[in-house]
Amino acid sequence: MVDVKKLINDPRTVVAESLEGFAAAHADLVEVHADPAYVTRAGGAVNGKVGLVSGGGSGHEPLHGGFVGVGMLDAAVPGAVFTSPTPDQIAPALQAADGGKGVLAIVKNYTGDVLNFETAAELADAEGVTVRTVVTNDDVAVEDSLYTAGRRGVAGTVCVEKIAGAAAERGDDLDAVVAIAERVNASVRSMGVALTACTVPHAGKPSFDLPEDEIEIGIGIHGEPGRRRIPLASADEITEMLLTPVADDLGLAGGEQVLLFVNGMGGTPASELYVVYRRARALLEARGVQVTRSLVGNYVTSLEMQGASVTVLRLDDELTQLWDAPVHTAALRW
Amino acid sequence: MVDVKKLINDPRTVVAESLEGFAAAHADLVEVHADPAYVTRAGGAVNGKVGLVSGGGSGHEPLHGGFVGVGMLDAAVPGAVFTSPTPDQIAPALQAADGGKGVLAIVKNYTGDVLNFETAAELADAEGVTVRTVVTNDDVAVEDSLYTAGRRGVAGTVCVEKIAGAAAERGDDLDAVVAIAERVNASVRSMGVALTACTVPHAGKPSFDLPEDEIEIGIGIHGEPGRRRIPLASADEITEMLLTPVADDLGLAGGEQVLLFVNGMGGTPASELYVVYRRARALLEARGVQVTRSLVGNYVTSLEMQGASVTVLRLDDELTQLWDAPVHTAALRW
Amino acid sequence: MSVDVAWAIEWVRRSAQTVAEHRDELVELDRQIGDGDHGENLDRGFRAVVTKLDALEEQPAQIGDVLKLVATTLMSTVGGAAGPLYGTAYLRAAKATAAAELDSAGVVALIEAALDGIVARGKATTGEKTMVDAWSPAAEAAVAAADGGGSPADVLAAAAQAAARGAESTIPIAATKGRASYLGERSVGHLDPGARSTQLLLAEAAAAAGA
Amino acid sequence: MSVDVAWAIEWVRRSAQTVAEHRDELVELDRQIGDGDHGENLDRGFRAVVTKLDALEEQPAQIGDVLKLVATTLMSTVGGAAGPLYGTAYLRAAKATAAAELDSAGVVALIEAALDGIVARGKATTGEKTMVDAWSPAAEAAVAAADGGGSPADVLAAAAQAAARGAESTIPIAATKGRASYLGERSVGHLDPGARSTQLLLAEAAAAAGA
Ligand SMILES: Nc1ncnc2c1ncn2[C@@H]1O[C@H](COP(=O)(O)OP(=O)(O)O)[C@@H](O)[C@H]1O
Ligand SMILES: Nc1ncnc2c1ncn2[C@@H]1O[C@H](COP(=O)(O)OP(=O)(O)O)[C@@H](O)[C@H]1O
Ligand SMILES: [Mg+2]
Ligand SMILES: [Mg+2]
Ligand SMILES: [Mg+2]
Ligand SMILES: [Mg+2]
Repeated sequence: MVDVKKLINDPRTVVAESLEGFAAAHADLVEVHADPAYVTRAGGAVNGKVGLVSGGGSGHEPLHGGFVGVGMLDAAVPGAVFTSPTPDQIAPALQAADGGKGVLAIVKNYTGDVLNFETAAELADAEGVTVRTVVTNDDVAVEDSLYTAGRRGVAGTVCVEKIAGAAAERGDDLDAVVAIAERVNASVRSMGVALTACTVPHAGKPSFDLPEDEIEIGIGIHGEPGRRRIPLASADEITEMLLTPVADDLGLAGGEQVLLFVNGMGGTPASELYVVYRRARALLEARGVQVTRSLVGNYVTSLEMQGASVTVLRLDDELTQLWDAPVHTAALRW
Repeated sequence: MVDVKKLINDPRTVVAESLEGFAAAHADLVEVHADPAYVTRAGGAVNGKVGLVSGGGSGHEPLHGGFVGVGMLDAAVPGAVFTSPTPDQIAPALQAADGGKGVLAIVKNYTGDVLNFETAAELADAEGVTVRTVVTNDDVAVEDSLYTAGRRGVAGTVCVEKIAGAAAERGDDLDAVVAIAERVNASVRSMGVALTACTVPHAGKPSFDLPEDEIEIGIGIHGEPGRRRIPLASADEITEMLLTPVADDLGLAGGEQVLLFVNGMGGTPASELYVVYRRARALLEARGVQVTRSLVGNYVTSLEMQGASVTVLRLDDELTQLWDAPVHTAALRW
Repeated sequence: MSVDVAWAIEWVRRSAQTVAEHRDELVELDRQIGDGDHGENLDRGFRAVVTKLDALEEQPAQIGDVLKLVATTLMSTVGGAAGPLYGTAYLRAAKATAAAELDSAGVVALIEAALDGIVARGKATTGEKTMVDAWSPAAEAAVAAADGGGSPADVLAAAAQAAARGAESTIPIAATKGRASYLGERSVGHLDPGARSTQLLLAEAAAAAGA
Repeated sequence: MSVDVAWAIEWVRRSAQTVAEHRDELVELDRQIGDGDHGENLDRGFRAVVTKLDALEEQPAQIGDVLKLVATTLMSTVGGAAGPLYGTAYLRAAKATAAAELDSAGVVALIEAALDGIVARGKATTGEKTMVDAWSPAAEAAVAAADGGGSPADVLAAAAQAAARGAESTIPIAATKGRASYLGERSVGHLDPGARSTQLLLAEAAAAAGA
């Protein structure tokens, strides 16, 4: 059944089998429900706490299942690879996350995710669960215009999940958690680059064809091609192409404090992510911006794609505090 | 200067630049010394505690710098990519790690690492630092015989560093820390597979040539070819080829407790590591072995190589307690 | 052949067949300007539909029953954008076809309801390089054929032909909806996968009616 | 040309040159049965040696002074297995050459000391597919040439030729020391990179002496 060079048994079972492994490895943190597939905290919903649910296509691990746990998500819903999950998976996850104070659904802005979560929210609502939705759209590679489906939700989603999760944990009500999530989303921007495509198991070949000496700037996280293809450049040059639109779009001014998040797309060595981080930080500092929090690693991936994205979140005291608040999930812990 | 498709500026500066980024991103945890390059805990040596130092070629990140911090290493020494560091780097790191109770050097068994650490230990000794060395050699792909340089040290090294680090932190003296490190090394075995080679920046081409439908079983972590090349197989089959020799060599019996560690080589998606974990766990359970602790992720990598290794550590109450003891490093934290 | 429950079942089985046959083509089209899952997702969905159809104890009484089964199954198995879009299309079509057999006006109602469902969910109009570019001319052609006195099978045939032309028409368009819109001008020159799958499905609707 | 301090400096400069020229070849040989860094590491090391040589205020008085500079620089810049092995080789050779000029016996002593250093560190004997397979016959040939009344240059030439044959002899061997030993039988059929670099270095020793 394996005709694609991956550590899998069968493209049709890879998501389910991976979830089984995830469940067994992290039984202290999560429970994984099969058919329909969704992940909840080991203890289930926390009574009296606003629930947080996110989801989307698989292939972006650790997003979202890796962020289920104290201080972050209550449930995550994995679809097929790069395919948003279906309402019959999402709705029970929303219900399972409800501790009586309503549920915030954090949805990355893609037509499929938005539509499926929309339907699921209706279904959950019919079961008496109050659902509010925040759609993340931090990717500055895509203009938010009449001519697009709007900016995509990418790595900045981790910031929304972490900080809204902390707000829910400290006891904020649904309105307040929604407000925080929206504030984070409004304060975070990202942009990514691909050096290689990734191969979706069921497709069996790379998601796009890229010559040895070219790279894609402005990629999404589903193996789509980027906004433009350019000749291979140095890490410093590439980082500048990513950081500049991010910082400009945020309108960062000297003296501001930010979180700098360099995210690997799955197949890039950590050492290279730090080379990108080094340059991104220098560019921010050259603008007089202070990097007070950092995150470097593979958090929102595209299978084994080589590449990275740069995310900047404008911080204030409250967001910093919520970022620092304890978190205990498979992928993020402090 | 970039003619290889990587997020780097120049093969000759990549290690230094990556360390700069690492230092800036984790200034709360580590201090990075340049020329000679080595990493220490932010606060320096801990008075009255046995110091722990490890090192080796770069390209295995987060090993070893990512394990510097409370509960694990006091210093790490990164060489050029896949090249063991030199004595003039190692010696000052040994000195910097000495809190007056001596230093344990954890060295992966490779001729280069062993020789360079040997010389460095002599140099440090001349400066009044007591150095003891434990050489890790957990790789069952290589026979420990007259016909090899002995088994290699691979992912099991993380277990040695974590557990010996916890022993040092609780106040064990040098003899005791050495004894624990040796016990862990004697109780841990690993074996790895590569689906693709990796490309060392200065070499500019893949470390070995592997057809689309073949994989290498029994690889090391320096991009060397493995013990044998076989046709592509399913994840379950491959996992069995890795787990069986590991479990056999340990002589695991029913009722025993183990830590199961599935390590990514750098370019394999987390989802696939969990597919491997699932099967490895099932095989252990079929032998009546209880998996009581787990670790899944990229910890001992070979740049962007696609592949994984399976490590099993036989646990007892003390080792379990030391594994569970708090750790606060860039790559491992609880 | 009349457009009745047997026709509906035949349409669904043929749909599953054509989607399976064109799975790789649809994956490839989506790989060009999207994320390469359209063929896989529809194939998974229609396989599930056939499984459910096979498990039915007795033949449904109305065409709408068959289409509702398609709708709910696609909704819960396809995912992505196409899942809710096709799901809603079949759901609305089901509501419009609570009958054992359709005349020409009934066929028109089916197609228009499907189109309305897609537009209601996806908010796209023609010219945005989506499946609407196939469904919309199909609905128009269906109306014209019915107005011209065509049989139910004629109406389906007209719709299928218009859908085919509509699908082709997406090639020169720069997408402004869906995932392909992220590519901007780079989406020009490619056939929209959802329009192509629409064309395939409507072709089988006509074929099932013997047209 | 006599084997004196100027010769030693010339040898070192030529060594740096040949290592740079053969960098890619040595990387490729090491890629086959090792980790592909031997050429890069030696190149980095000998560049550093030349930089130090250039920075010297006055010419060293003894051959041993030059070789000691090589030893310490290689030790602190090469890393890997080759760093300590070559480092120790040059260090021992330096100790054996505390003289401004070497006669034939002195050249023999230099080569034997280097070999002893490598063996002391690496614990390999001949036939294990390492640089010892080049150094060992080189030392033997040097002894024979000196015994036969050869000049210092003759001794170096004999050593260089033997090293070349020794390097070749590693091809059919299955490695039992160093990184290549992990490959077992798969290392058969490949030239050992360390033996090859030894061959290159000794060839320059001879060339520097005009042989
Ligand atoms: N807003 C929309 N309205 C109508 N159709 C759309 C819309 N967005 C996307 N589509 C259709 O969906 C198709 C893509 O489906 P699919 O690949 O299954 O979903 P996804 O984009 O989530 O991967 C596109 O080819 C297009 O025809
Ligand atoms: N034990 C040993 N004794 C002598 N020479 C050795 C030994 N181990 C390795 N070598 C030599 O070192 C060479 C490899 O050097 P290099 O590639 O720089 O080191 P590494 O194996 O650490 O990458 C081998 O080709 C071999 O000639
Ligand atoms: Mg999709
Ligand atoms: Mg090496
Ligand atoms: Mg798609
Ligand atoms: Mg080497």
